[in-house]
Amino acid sequence: MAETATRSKPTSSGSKSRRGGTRSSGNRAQQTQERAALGSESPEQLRDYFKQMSLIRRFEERAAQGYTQAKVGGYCHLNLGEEATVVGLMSSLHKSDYLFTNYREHGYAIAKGIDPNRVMAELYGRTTGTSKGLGGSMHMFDTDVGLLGGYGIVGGQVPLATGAALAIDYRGGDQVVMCQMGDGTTNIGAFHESMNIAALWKLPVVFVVINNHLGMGTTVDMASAESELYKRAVAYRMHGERVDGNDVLAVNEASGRLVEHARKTGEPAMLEAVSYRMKGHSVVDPAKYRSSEDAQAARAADPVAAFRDQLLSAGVLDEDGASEIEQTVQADVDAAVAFADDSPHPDPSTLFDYTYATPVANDSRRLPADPVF
Amino acid sequence: MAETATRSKPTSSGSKSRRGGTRSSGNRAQQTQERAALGSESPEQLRDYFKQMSLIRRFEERAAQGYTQAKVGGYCHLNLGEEATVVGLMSSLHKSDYLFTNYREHGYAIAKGIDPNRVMAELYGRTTGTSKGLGGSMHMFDTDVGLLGGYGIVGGQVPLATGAALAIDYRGGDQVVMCQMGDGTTNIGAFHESMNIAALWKLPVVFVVINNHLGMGTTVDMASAESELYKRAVAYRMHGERVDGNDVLAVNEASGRLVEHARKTGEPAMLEAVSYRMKGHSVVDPAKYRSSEDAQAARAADPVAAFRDQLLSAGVLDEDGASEIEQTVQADVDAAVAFADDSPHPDPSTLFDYTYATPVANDSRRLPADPVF
Amino acid sequence: MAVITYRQALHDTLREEMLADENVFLIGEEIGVFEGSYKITAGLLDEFGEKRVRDTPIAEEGFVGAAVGAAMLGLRPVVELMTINFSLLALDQIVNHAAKIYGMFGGQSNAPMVLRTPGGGGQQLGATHSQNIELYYAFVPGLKVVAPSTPADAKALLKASMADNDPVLFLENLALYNTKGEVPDEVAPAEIGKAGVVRPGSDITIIGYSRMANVATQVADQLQQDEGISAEVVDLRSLRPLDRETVVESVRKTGCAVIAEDDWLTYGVGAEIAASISDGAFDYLDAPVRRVAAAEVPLPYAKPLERAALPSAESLTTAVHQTLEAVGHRR
Amino acid sequence: MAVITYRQALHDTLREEMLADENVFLIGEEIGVFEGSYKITAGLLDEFGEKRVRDTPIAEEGFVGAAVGAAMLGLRPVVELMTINFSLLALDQIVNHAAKIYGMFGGQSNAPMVLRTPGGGGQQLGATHSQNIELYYAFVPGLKVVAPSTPADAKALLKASMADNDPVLFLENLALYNTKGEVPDEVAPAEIGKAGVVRPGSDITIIGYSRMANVATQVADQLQQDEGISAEVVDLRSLRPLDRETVVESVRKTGCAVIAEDDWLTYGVGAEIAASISDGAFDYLDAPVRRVAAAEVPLPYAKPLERAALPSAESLTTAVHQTLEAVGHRR
Ligand SMILES: Cc1ncc(C[n+]2csc(CCOP(=O)(O)OP(=O)(O)O)c2C)c(N)n1
Ligand SMILES: Cc1ncc(C[n+]2csc(CCOP(=O)(O)OP(=O)(O)O)c2C)c(N)n1
Ligand SMILES: [Mg+2]
Ligand SMILES: [Mg+2]
Repeated sequence: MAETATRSKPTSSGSKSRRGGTRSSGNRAQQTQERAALGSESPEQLRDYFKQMSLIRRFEERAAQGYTQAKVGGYCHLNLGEEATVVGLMSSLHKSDYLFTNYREHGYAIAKGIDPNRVMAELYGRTTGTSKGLGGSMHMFDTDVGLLGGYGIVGGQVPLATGAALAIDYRGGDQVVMCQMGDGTTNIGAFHESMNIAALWKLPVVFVVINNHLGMGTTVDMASAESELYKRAVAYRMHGERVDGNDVLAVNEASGRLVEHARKTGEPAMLEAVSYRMKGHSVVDPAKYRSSEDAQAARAADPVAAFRDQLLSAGVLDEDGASEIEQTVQADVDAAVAFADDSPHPDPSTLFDYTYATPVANDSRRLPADPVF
Repeated sequence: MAETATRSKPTSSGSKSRRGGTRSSGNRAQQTQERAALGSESPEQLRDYFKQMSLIRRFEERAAQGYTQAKVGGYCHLNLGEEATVVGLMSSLHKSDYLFTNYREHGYAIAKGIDPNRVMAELYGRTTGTSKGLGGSMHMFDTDVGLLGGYGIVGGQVPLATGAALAIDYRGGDQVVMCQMGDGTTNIGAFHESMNIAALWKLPVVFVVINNHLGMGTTVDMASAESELYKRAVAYRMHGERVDGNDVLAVNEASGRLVEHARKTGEPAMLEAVSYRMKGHSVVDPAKYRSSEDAQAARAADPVAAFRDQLLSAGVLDEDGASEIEQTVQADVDAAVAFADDSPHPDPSTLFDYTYATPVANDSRRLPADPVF
Repeated sequence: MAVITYRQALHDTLREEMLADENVFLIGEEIGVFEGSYKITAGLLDEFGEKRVRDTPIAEEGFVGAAVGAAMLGLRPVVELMTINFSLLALDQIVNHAAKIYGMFGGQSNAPMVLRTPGGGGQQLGATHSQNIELYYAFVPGLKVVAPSTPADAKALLKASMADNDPVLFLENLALYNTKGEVPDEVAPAEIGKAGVVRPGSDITIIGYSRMANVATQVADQLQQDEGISAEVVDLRSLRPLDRETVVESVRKTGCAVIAEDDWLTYGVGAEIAASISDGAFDYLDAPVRRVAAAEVPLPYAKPLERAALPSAESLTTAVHQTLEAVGHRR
Repeated sequence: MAVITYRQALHDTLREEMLADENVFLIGEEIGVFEGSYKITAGLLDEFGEKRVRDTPIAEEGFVGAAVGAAMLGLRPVVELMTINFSLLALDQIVNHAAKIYGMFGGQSNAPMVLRTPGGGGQQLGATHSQNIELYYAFVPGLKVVAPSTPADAKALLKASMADNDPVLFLENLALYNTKGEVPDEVAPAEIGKAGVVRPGSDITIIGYSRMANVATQVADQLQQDEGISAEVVDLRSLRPLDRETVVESVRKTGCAVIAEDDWLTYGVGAEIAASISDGAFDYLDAPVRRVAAAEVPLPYAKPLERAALPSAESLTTAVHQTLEAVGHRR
């Protein structure tokens, strides 16, 4: 899917948000207007975006359920509310482009092209998972689609992504690296060091900041002296811009433009996508700290519902078509759960298989009760 | 000295460099003009600046000599070429204000008010030194004058200085913290984290970046994607400005303004002072990597010679007066060397005296040959 | 005397000390509005306000360093590092700065601060969120490191740490927060640098700290009950300074020892304990000192692998049995 | 066979491997224009250009992490960290990332890279610039740590490290750079994870690594010459994996051991060695294992204090004498 998705969008109106959907299905003239607001994307493409967004929505809801059922352990951070951003970003990348993310990456894994079965299996800690069950929710990886890892240390992925871009530059490849991170991540040292290095060495990496207004319970204003985060790019003479993260088309346009610029010139950029985290920081977080206005705004901004409405209004989709898509993704997610549940747990005998890539003498392979001698 | 030195300078012309000196002593009219270029400072004050700058110059030359004689060990980084910046900055602080620096701090220690004897004694590793000989060239400290340490880890002083400002804010004091650092330091994570924190929490700290064009052998352009370093303040909605670091009066004016602003409003700021490092990174560095233009520019910019000329041209000082000052500081430095040389080395029996402020049970006080039991 | 959780003991102590000394303030990520990742600081923002309970950006190096700087001016910051894994980001400020302030400047300044942080694995948090790296601090002169295992010790040691004029790394553990224990109404500050014999015995010595001291006690109780084995349990309580005397004295009596630790075996905290015992009880040891520790792998997420990798009551019991066998102990 | 310095051996190896494999590149602070703080990389920028010899900003976390990311795509970065003290700033990228890449994702990626960095004290560089914190790396599964003490070993181990598919911390030492030794014209890569008996003997085993392995050999030679004492010297060479067998085998023969290390004693590298010996040679040891290590203080600048704090040939000799006395060795 990713290969077909790179478009330049000359019809851009200058406004970065182009969502026009309303609940009323309206008359013919209104429909034409709504269609225009969707730009030049083909109906198939638009429906595919909707399908992907719906898939991520359902997937995450089931992930939460799996967590409640203790099928999923550890931490579990969801992309609920960020589906438009995720799909908009991923559809702007080539399959051969690389992606580094934080721990909130289930949706990215799916949209970059990993079979949802394997994503769910990773959450279930099974050998069929994206990381053979060794990573879990936070640490998905797939060489084939270029997902070079979800990382749990805030900011940890940023130097790595910069280094991947360095490797591309070193070899003269035409790939691009995308480095996803959260708003809270822009305050940590690794962000600064890497932005500087990427700009200094002109490395083909697009830093995407998902501004979901919160890092755990901390608002952007509480954490960042410059709360318009894209403006921080200026400290590195880097291009930065902000986009409405609830608008899949706007995200796709902006991201595609920056990615292709990076591909052509080797220059990095920073994109801030503004959306909402619909639920708590992770599945266990009831988010009591959240102001009711904020929670209300998050609900109102629901990008999946809005895009559905928009497609209906524009006549790209009718109620039946929408339901059909929703049933399909529901079935896909059910299948993923079944696949995960049926997959084998890793065997304890494999515990020491992945500590070193090159075997060496005297490596310790001792279990807790084993003696040293 | 520091208390008297806080001046607001309403005559500021808007230009940040106001050096007018030339080698020709000129006629009366020219002298008046030269005098005007010196602003409203009293002749005593101007002569005192010259004296301090000369003292630092001589002191550093003797420090280098001491190093060559193996009286001084470890690393030894000099302020040669940065005297105008050092004196301009320090004379804008109250004695009760706090200063944190990097390892290139001999001049700051002196200009903040520590007896040169004690500064030299520290270089000599004697008990009479600013840190009882435990710190050496990089680690001077004096509670009385508010020098809260020279630090050797690049950027390490920046969080500390921010924290000192936090303590002032917490207690409601009206002191200000100055945090000195080099150009190369603006690329490290701690800089970013601390600038953000200081701006976010509105802490009374002035971050001063000494842009001497080099971090060891690395030019600013090689290291910083934004080479106009003061512009980086914008990423934190912080005020930033640049000043000619070879102009003691300009530095004093800019620094005084930012310090007083911080004192009144509690708001941080960033000041970039541009000057040159006349010699190698440390005494042992022959600086072979340096371009001849750059080395030439550094020599030409000599702020001590220039300020001398300027005072002569303006009639604030005559040749005799200048020589007298030079002889005085020479004598001071000779005395410092004698003092250092005559001071006792720390006794090995004191090795364990400064590991813990609160004694505890079972603390290890073992020398290398001592058994554990 | 009340029975409260380890979490509650920490919370109460923080609150009491904040009431007693206005120079004490809390600083860290998500400790205020979010009430703490593990809810230790719940309610304190409301009670004391933003000045005393300071939520920070995600900037470990920056805010830990700020705490050091504030401590140098006489404030008494208590830093919460969300987990010890993230402390690596602040290590330079802790090891190169906090630990050196007193010595490097010849005693002119110091950094009276507490760094509270939990270690722990066993919750499927994966390789980067399950580490036990207290060794990084225990190794460093200028720091003190304490690691309480019970609510009462948590209170006594936190009090002592907050009263101390040096930087203290206060090790907590995710698995301990909900554990309960008796805490006297009045708790005196503990003496930092002292281990405790928390369960007397004569057949073997089991040494642990933090979570594994608890596991050691459970195992000892079980062994007594099931097999009549009398195990003495030493809880280190302080990793730096290390109370070698108490440990060695116990082993001189029992003649053998097993160390229980949550960190990796090779170079782990237990290495020093084993080395010290082998030295100090050289003439008394009837068998080599055994260490029960984590398998040396990046900890996997999947439960069966995680379970296999981490020390437990079972693995400790096995090691005790084997050691007793080696010394010819008759059940 | 030529006699060259340790510095030269490193330089030559880097150059040879760069010529042999264009995926190899050097990255670090001041390694190009400045030619390296300790001149290991002198001339390489001129020969290979900026792409292969990359000067970085002062941003340890950033450029080490960039090297990890580049290694994940198959490049073979050799990072120079100016001194091991500054490696603390990059620890998160090394411990939480480089060391975990292979395991955390189930073997799908890896980070073939070398982190070269010198430890060392004794040059009056003060508390923050004189540390020996190789322990921080030796402790971590997923990393390999080697510590050559001679020019020949430096070459053989650097070759092996550069050929290895895992991140290798390559420990150098300020005091070793100018030391000389014979290096064969053709050097095969060493086997990582193997210690070496570098001087055979029968009365006592002295174990060291990096600078202290050299000191151990000198002391052993001197003891032989002056007193006819036959000391066997084991050079660990690799700290992770650790070759316990070689160490223990030697001690089983000699019956006693002294460990010589530059780091702090408590929890230092020697603790694991002592624990391992006490375990593996339990029935052979005639006296407790002794450790000669640095005094546990932030290292002072002043020479008399620094000298008192650091291990030396004298302190090692004392410990050997005392150990031999304890075992009743007759001179
Ligand atoms: C270095 C570090 N510090 C703290 C944490 C704990 N933590 C995990 S997620 C998070 C908030 C991150 O916020 P943001 O970057 O906005 O990402 P989001 O969760 O909103 O996607 C924090 C503080 C961590 N994982 N790593
Ligand atoms: C974290 C860290 N990395 C590297 C070094 C080695 N180092 C010492 S000074 C220096 C250059 C600093 O340049 P700058 O900040 O411009 O200060 P200047 O020396 O010019 O005053 C470097 C790289 C260090 N001390 N700390
Ligand atoms: Mg966020
Ligand atoms: Mg500089």
